[in-house]
Amino acid sequence: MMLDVMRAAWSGTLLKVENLVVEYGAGSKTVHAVSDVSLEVARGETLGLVGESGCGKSTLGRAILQLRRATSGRVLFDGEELTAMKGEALRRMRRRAQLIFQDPIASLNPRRRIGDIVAEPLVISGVKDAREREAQVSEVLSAVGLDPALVMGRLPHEFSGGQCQRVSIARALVLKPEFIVCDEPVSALDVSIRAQILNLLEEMKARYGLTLLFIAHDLAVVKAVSDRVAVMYLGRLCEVGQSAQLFARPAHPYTALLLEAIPVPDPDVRPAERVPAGEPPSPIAPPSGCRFRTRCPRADQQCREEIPQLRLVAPGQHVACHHPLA
Amino acid sequence: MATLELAIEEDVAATPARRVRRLGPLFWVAFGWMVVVFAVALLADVLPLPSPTDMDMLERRAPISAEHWLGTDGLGRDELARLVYGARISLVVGLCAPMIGLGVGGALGMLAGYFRGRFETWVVGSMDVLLAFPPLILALAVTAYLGQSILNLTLILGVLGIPAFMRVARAATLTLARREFVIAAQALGATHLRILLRELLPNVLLPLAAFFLLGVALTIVAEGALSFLGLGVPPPISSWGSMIGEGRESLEAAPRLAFIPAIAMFLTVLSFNLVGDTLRALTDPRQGAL
Amino acid sequence: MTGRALLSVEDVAVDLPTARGNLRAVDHVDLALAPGRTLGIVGESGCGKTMLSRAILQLLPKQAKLAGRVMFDGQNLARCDEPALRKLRARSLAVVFQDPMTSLNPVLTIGTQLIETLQEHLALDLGAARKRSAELLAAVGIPAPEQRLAQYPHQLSGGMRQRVAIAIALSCEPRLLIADEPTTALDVTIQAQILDLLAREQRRRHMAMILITHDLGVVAGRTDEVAVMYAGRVVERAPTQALFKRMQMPYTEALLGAIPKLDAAPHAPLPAISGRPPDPTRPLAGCAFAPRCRYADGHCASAKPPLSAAETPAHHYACFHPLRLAEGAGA
Amino acid sequence: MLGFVARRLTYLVPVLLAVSLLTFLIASLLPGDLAYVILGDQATPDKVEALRHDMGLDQPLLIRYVGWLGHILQGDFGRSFRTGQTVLQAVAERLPVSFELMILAELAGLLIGVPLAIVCAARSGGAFDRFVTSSAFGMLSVPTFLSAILLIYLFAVELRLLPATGYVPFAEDPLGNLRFMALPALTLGFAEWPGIMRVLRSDMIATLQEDFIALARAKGLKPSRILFVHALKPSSLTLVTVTGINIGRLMGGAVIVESIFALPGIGRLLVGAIYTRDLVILQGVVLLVATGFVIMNFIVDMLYAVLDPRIRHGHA
Repeated sequence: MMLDVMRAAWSGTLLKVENLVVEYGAGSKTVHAVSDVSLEVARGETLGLVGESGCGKSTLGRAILQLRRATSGRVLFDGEELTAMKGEALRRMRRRAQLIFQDPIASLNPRRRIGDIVAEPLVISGVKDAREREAQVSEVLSAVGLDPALVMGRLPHEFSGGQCQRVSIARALVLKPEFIVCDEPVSALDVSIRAQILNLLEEMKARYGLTLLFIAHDLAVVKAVSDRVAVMYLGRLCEVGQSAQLFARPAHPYTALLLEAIPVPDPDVRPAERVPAGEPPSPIAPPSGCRFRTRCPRADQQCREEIPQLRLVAPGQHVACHHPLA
Repeated sequence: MATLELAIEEDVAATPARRVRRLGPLFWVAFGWMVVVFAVALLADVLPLPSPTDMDMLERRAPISAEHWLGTDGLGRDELARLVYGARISLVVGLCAPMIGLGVGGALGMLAGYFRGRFETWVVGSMDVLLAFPPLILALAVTAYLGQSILNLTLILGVLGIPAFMRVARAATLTLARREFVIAAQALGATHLRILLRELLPNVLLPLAAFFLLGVALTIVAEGALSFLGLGVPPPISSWGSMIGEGRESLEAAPRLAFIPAIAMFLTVLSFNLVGDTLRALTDPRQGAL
Repeated sequence: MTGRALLSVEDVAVDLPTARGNLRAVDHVDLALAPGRTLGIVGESGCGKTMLSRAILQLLPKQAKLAGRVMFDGQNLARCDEPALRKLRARSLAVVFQDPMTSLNPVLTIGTQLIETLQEHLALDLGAARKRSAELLAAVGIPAPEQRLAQYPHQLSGGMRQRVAIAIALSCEPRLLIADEPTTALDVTIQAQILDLLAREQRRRHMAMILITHDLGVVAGRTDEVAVMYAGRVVERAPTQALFKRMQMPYTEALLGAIPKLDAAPHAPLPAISGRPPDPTRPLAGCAFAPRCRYADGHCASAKPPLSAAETPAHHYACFHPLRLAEGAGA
Repeated sequence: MLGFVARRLTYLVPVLLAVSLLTFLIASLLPGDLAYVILGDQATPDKVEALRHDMGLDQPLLIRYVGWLGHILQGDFGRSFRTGQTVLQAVAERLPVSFELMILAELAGLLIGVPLAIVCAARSGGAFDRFVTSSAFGMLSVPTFLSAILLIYLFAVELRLLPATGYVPFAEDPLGNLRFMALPALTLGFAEWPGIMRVLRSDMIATLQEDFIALARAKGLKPSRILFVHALKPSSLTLVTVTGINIGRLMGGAVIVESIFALPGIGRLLVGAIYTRDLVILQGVVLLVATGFVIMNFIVDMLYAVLDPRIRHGHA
């Protein structure tokens, strides 16, 4: 009994997104970037968020951190409603939730030294003592595998992409946040560097007890780090499930298509002979009903008329499809 | 642990890859000329020069002599003294007016590029209105009403420079504000003021500084043009523009009276252009300096 | 092999002068490709694979220096003058670049860009060229091809733009198509479509094809042979099956190992290669991979391993300590 | 495309209103009352007051502005109190001169600048490119009034080939007209070509490094087609914008050049109005010039859209 209570507290929900909608104007038209997305992230878990470019996954990540204001819906972080917060309160909350970007070089100010960049979060959060700041910066730089003495006085352009990404991770970690949104953190990196950074993220997660939202377009990368995976298509969630299960038995035709399309580095695995044609429609005028129906071999009249809702198809696996795969 | 091994393996190159950019001898010649003009203008009162406004009707258009190193002008005034004091006007107006543009235009541009929205529309719109007036014509019109004085001239030329500085600052801010390090600062809870001053300003300042030097060159030319037409600094104060204008009357008798200040002006403008352009090239994001 | 090769690259080196010194982008590379075959060139960014393809196409930047021979159908392309090259281009040698957004001219219509190629090489009149353009667009899977001719590149999606680029490349029935990272800028579902399209057209037209990519997964199922490049050199070259089954070069092994596998358990640490590729302006005396290689010893740091033959036919590698056959596959 | 034109047109209205307001404010708020100017030496406070009342100068600013704008919208820009000529008459008389001057100057600038830019871009880094680029840089630092007196000195004083000052209308004596126009147009053209050359050259060099140029070469197209069709069109976008901005500089330059060469154009009208403190003419001319400039820029914007289909279709 006691154990159960403790486990419940430990595995309690850290982040809860409820019916989040993000829309913004582009000229005279409206982009439906995120439409009615609900999800939960438990404390200590990594949720992978997968989708093709333009599906709204980055917008969702930024809307969670209130870097882009939602049109409607709520974001609850540790029980507090971020979407209702403003000014100083929001700024204080931000220290607990951080962000890592895709482009490691663009995410560092080219005219500031690495030491200043990593110390900036401490300055903003009011750590006045310069020596204490330096101690913390040294600690976190060592943690991400950089030699503080060698690195702190240099400018970002003196480093490679992989090293810059380490600096970004150090900056995100220096305030000891609970939650980090990783927005395609490895897609700009080469294969050999990518593996280093993925391993580092896993290590840091264990060391600092982090909860991660890991956004990527590469299913294999997402699987390598995630406990659960959410698949997004054109602003809506298609499928959410335990990663091993979701990859073994995808229930949504889109998840299946994504899996099939991944090139496998094995000459005996012949690539799928015929990948269905078609491309994602524009988020300015998404299709009615199920948004995937224009490319789905199983689509019928119902898919045209009714928006499918996420429902449980197997333990721990939700799918938004009228005709899920067996 | 794999990561710790990396700290040794993937260390940074032993010597930082400093961008060694050769500025070239021309840059330094131009810079040297700028220093000379500055020095002469600053020390004009100390230098052993005759008064630039004392007329000597007996010695009109006197040739070059030991007494008058560059001769005298149509009213018998010492050409060298007028040239040196003219440098003062060129520099005072040329430096002060772009300061106004830099301060006001730079701030407006950064704010517009960072906050976007209605504020940006207003700023850009009002700059468009200001730009609708051909600059020299507006300057002429305003001096006609305000009256000729160095202060008025500086103010007008300064205001006319605002739109250009606004454009440079706004363009730089727009591209920077979309960069992820600015979003990272927002995610850290940095205030707008902090982002503007600590993240954006250091990056916007260099292109603005380079443009400032080009602005100095443009202002010297504009002041020269107004004075040339007799609508710039009020006589008898000497300015290179008015000296060229006066020299034009005696182009056949003593072309030197027009050409000496012309050469001084050309060299100064060229120097500012050259130094500014070199700096601009260094800070051009296309060259990968950012 | 060389006797019936359509393309053979012989001892090609490309040097680029940069502000930081001379950059050896391609370091004495030998390759051969028979008609109708597909060669994959794999490497990480900066390994020289794109410069190699530009050297084959004779499209190097003006300041680059090219050494060695590029033999195409018995002709040394490096010695050809501009008019001779122009005759060969499009009809014999065609190319598809990485990003269709930048490789199509934004201010010309798709029709113009297709028709000009056809008119330049095939002496078609405007009507015939237009008709043929529409057929080509249909062949690469573009719906409503007639209407597309009047459209500009920005009016199409990324995948459609890449299809247009392929249609242009195929327009004069080339004998060799070089696809330089043709799917890197595209999404994974579109990537599969484009790779399929390329494979289909390659078979149908019996073209030779060079597929350049950073993704071992892309070459695995779609090429006959693979060359792996590192720091400007080809470090391993083999028929595709042999390469994946019996790889000899530790770099190839490490590259394959670093890719996350779909069938691996979640949170399994990846076998990462430490360090990063060497600075190409400061060439190393020994094997360029030695500083990152777990098998390296003093010899590797002082001498460059030559490209030597393995036990399996047509398999070459450049390493003093090749992986033992038993270990090769299971990295 | 129509939507684009409409959007730009609706933007013109507030800009033009603001331009008129600014012109009015400059003329009204700054010291130097019209009544004093008209009365000159005979100004006594009583007389000034009476005249101010007659002219409506004692009314609130806003009412005066609305009244003034109302007159302008009916085509009444006012009348010079010195010559009795209306502003429109004065401008109409001089406009052809300025217009001819500006067109000839821009033509001279383009004829020198564009071919040089293309040759330099095609052979960038070569000796010719370096020579032309540095001369252009030097020319940029020569103010208009400087090259004007240089040209006068050379062609009129030393060589005595062309007249330094004077004007005959084109209709009366076409050849004579061009002889009088040659030096002024060359002066302005000299100021124009370096800008044109630099902008087009650097854009062309950038364009020539684009992937689509590499593809055009890989397609085996003729170098001339690559240069003129594939490279020139996308590179000329900035040039068009710069030409638009240049119109303003050209108008300013025309003021100086017309004064130096004694051409009876708008510029001289303006300078004359300033010397004689003819504020009505001044105000009217400034407003007309600014309006013309705004409309010119609008036309340039449209031209930009014609050249760049991405703008036309509302992208970017």
